Amino acid sequence: MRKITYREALREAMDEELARDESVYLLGEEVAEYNGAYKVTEGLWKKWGDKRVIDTPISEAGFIGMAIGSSMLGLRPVCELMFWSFHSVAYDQLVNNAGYVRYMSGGLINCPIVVRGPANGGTNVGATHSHCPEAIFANIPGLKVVVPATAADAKGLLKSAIRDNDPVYFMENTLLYGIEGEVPDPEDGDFTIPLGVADVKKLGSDVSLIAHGRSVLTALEAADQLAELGISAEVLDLRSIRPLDEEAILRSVRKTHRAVLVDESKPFAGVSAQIATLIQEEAFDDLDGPVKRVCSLDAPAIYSPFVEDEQLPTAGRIIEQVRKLF
Amino acid sequence: MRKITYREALREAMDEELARDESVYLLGEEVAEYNGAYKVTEGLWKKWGDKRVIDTPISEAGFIGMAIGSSMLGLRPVCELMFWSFHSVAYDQLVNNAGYVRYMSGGLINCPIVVRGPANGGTNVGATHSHCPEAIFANIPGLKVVVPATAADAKGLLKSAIRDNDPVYFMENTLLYGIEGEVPDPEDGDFTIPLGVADVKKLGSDVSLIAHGRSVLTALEAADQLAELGISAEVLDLRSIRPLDEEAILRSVRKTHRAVLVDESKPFAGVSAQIATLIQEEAFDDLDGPVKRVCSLDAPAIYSPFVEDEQLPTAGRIIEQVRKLF
Amino acid sequence: MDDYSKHPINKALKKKDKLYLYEQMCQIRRFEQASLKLYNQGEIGGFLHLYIGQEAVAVGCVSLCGDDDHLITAYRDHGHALAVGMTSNECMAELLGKATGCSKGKGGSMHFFAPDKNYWGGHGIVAGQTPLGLGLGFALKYQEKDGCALVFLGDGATNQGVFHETLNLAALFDIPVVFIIENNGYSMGTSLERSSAMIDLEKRADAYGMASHSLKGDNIYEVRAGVDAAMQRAKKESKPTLLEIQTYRYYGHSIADANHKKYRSPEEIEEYKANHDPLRVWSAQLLSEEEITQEELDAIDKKMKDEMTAAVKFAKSSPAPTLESIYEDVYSEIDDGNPVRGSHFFNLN
Amino acid sequence: MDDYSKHPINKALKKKDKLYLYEQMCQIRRFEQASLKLYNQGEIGGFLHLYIGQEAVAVGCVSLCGDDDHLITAYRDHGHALAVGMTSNECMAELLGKATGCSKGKGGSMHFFAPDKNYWGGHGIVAGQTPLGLGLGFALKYQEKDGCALVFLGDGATNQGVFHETLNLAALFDIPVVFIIENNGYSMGTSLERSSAMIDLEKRADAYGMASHSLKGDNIYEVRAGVDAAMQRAKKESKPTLLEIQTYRYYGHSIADANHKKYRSPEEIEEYKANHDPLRVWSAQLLSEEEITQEELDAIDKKMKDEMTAAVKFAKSSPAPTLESIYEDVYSEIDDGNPVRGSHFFNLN
Ligand SMILES: Cc1ncc(C[n+]2csc(CCOP(=O)(O)OP(=O)(O)O)c2C)c(N)n1
Ligand SMILES: Cc1ncc(C[n+]2csc(CCOP(=O)(O)OP(=O)(O)O)c2C)c(N)n1
Ligand SMILES: [Mg+2]
Ligand SMILES: [Mg+2]
Repeated sequence: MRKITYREALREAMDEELARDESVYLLGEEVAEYNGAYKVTEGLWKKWGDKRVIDTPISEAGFIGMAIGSSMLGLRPVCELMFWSFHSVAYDQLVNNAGYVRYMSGGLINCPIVVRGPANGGTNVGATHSHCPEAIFANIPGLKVVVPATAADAKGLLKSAIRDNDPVYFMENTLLYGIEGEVPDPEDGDFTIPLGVADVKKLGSDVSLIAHGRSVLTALEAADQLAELGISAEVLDLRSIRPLDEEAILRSVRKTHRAVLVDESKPFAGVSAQIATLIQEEAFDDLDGPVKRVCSLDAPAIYSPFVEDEQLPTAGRIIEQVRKLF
Repeated sequence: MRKITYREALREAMDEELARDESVYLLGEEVAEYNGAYKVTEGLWKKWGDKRVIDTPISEAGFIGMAIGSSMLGLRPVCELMFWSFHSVAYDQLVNNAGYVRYMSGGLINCPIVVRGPANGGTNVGATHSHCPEAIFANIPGLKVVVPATAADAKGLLKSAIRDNDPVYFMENTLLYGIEGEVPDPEDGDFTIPLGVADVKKLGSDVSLIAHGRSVLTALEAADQLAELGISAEVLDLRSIRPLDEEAILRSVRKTHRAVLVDESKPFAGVSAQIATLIQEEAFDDLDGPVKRVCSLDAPAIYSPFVEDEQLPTAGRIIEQVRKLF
Repeated sequence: MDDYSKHPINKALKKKDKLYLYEQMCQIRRFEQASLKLYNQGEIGGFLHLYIGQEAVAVGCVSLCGDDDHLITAYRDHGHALAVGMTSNECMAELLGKATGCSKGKGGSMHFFAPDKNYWGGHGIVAGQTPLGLGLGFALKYQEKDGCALVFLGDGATNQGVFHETLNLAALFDIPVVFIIENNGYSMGTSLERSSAMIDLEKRADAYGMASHSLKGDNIYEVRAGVDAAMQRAKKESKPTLLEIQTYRYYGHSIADANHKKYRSPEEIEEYKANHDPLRVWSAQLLSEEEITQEELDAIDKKMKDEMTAAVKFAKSSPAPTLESIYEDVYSEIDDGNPVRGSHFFNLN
Repeated sequence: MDDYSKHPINKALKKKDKLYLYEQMCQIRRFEQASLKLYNQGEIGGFLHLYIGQEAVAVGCVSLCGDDDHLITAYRDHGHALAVGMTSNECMAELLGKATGCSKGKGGSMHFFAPDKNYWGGHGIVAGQTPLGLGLGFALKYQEKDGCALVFLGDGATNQGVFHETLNLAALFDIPVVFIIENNGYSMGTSLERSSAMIDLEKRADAYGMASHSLKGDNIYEVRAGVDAAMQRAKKESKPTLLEIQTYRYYGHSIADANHKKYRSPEEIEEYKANHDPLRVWSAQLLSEEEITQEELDAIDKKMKDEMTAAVKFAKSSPAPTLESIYEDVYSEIDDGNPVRGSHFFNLN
């Protein structure tokens, strides 16, 4: 199959959806004339013009609120947050307006927006620019949260997100943008991946490594090293945080009887805490030991390039936790 | 011992700290001339005047940011959020500025602010006004989060929070304001309770009910009913969410071998998910069954007075979960 | 007043139109009075923010709206709701938290919605609705509709940052939108003087080169004339306008606000009631125009009182929402019966 | 220029003061050039936002500051840092992420701080520093200090809502603060015209009845004269001012911004360099004043080049932060060795 980068996969998804549905438009800081701070939207303004691809001022609350309002009248905005970290200034719009308007109106109003952009550490941009807010938004009933790890998932999930009638918060990763993966050719038909379905990225029998986003790659790296130690690790990629594929998680753990969760966000009540809680509740008797977690070390993201990588989940720390279970 | 309400206890704490330290001041919407939307600050403006008790416009990001800036120069602002729900418009200041400035400056800057106000459901004010954001802030290393359940705790913890050199987010409850409890007389000396220390509100041997805020009262109510069923429930009040008294949690669970967590916030990656994760990890072999949770039912807060109470944790649902463990 | 009565938009009004404006203001007044009574009887939860005193603003604005004009406001939303044609029944039932309420009992007083009537609510976070309203205007322009969005907010709401972002975006993108500050002089217990460095709220538009104007809100002719000009600017030039409409609320911020005679004087309230009450002003005007009689007005008032009696009865006898309904209206996918993958809700057992 | 040279605040400058201003601008220019080189060599992580072209603003402002005057800015913070007297060594070490850096390698380029020099950083979220700066002014007033706060922000930052809340609060509470918009014409790749409905940024003050003024930033005499007036207003009247200072950045938004010759013309850049370069303008002025020779200026430049060579060496040879240091500087209680109760950190094993 042809290989394209994660970045190209996202761009292709948006390009196809812009073509498919006139109500789809893109907006955000530098997404149009500048081609995107991370070049995800490169060429789309040139191709689709001012109406469909819109540069905004640095007013995240304002333009995301505008997008939400327009979606209530049937448009399908795809907002880029230059970094997901800037959710901090648009939090009210993201939660109260996008998340709750359907409920508070007794189901009268849909809010089919997508907000996308990178949410990750590892690029030495410091604490304010390294938020991984997936748990914070997945906590809100009414929102959907998706975190793709591969180019194919990025494309297939983004297309589904744009077609979804609920708000979908789509969290990418600057360190994945350049990574290539196999993605079906558009010639072979419309390629989408439904939200809410986890993906076994590697089959295994001794321990389940459950991850999302770039941590999936870290888990795969750890799985390779574990194989050398004679431990067969299964790697389950959640892909979608809410809806969550609880069945896939339990299926894997019931098979391996051990779980190590890998989660780049901070440990206190992060996604991994939710997964651990689920597993211990639903598969208590299947477990050979406690569910272990590997998260970012619990301090604000440090700048120093000499240490930041060590603050994130590493294969070494995953292996350490796995070994505690044997 | 004398009894005063939770509201009076808070007021007394602020009054005493205003007297003790000239750098302490209060600010927020309607805190001064109006005496506070929930009358917590009643009389303080009259007593302390314009300089120490300040009414602000409806600019939460602006005035909380101002408070943070002033704290860097040594003041000790106590900000009232009329509802903690309005954190949504001040999120950036609360997280990036208050939470991270110490870290990003390599420890050069302290930010001794308190932000306080009610965070609860149960008063039929709908989804936008019923946020319980304790997990969202406890997720941020650099912040402290405190949720008192009784009048004495309210007073003792608020005084400690004001003296603390780190930002402390203090979450009260409109439904507790009018509840009386025993609080030591100021004549008998300075009364403070350190952050980070949980409190056994009721001793028991068969199951640990672990809660914070008003859920502690719900847990106590359930414990009474369980006693009638012959089940001895211990009720542990976390009081402080970050720092968290992990030892007290584990001590209780190691004794009772069963835990039901009661948490008014939403279940996905809430505080209770963190506690469940901790217990299963650290006390795996002590558990007779999975850790169970009773949270708010997982939808935005409903308005209807006919159903909202049922959306919150109830004694009935606690008992149901406890019974599953026997 | 005479001036405004001669404005073409007002001259075009037929007798029945004028009576209908009276009926709508009357409906709002009587609805609010009925709800106040219910609130005091403990039948309504949470907050209740009455629109009494401000009726001419919502009614005047809505009277100008066509099929492609849309409205959005804050939590003081009953007046606009009734003005767009929502029924007293569904609104009263919502206040009581009943399943027959406009939001099925999920929104309450602050969250009335009627998208079928171009009414996008009812929003509880101060100024949070302002970018949504901008988005309505944006969508109209995008879809090449011949309409505009009316975005209501309070005087206190002008001090929320998102409102400024919204003003800049509206002017920068040439969005057909009219921002209407219903300046009733107070945000809760805080007078405009104590919350805004400058009380000329229309001046907030200057920083964005946006047209702005200040109007008196007790006079429905003036409201219609001023708002019409702004709506024309939106529709013909695709340009936003900021309007400040001076008005007053007779009751406290919400009914829980027992202080409201402390932060303002009883005389101030009485002065407005005596000289600026929008219903009085309008009925005097109608009577002075001589084509309308006091009997006609009384009959309208009677009709509205009866409507409220019926609405209260409807609301009281309506069923409460079921517990199961808590999980409805969260995700469209589930409500629409589409195939559902993964768990959308947690800790259900 | 002549006008401003006669302003008392400028006439009071001695030769050594004038040379020191040159030295500071030179220090910033050379520091930025050295850091650019290191960035291109891959020695610096994340972003690098250079101050080259804007030197006269920070240096001019700081030259007016006394013991009770405080500064805060955004992520383009190296210039202000050096101007307040932070050493090239500690700043360069911070860029390289070393333990000897001003923020111990924790903050990086965007987060330089020196509270001991009244410098409150270096903030990464656009406009997020503006209410903090207001708070500094608030504290000065509260503590009855005879100082003011200088709050720097970019032109693009004016479109963040929190800045408006801050302006209103500053005017409402009469806070001794000066807001300084360093208008370099662009926010990343977006020109002011494309992001702001009105490009007269000083007009943003009008909505709050705040004094405002626009200045040219290439001329340090003009900067000093204009900022001094605002600082006096703050100190004597306890009133805020909004200043717009026109300036320009020669490099991209950050060094990662490879596009910067697309969204603006090379001619535009060259025009500024040729006619408005703050170092050139200042050296020409100094030479024209005849008391200063080219040799003196060259000696200063040489000294600064040497300082940077030493700083790079210092930074490169400094130790990296330890892994344990990740958990330091999070909670003061722990760092201060106070009794610690409960767990502050999670999932440590
Ligand atoms: C962000 C936010 N802060 C505070 C509140 C609480 N609050 C609700 S209404 C109100 C006053 C608003 O006054 P104004 O905008 O003048 O509208 P009015 O009530 O006069 O119609 C306040 C402070 C809120 N709902 N949202
Ligand atoms: C809230 C927020 N949104 C977006 C960004 C990304 N960003 C960083 S700097 C910048 C441009 C700011 O331009 P301006 O205020 O003019 O300052 P300058 O870079 O010209 O000094 C943007 C969009 C950010 N850091 N914070
Ligand atoms: Mg008002
Ligand atoms: Mg700029």
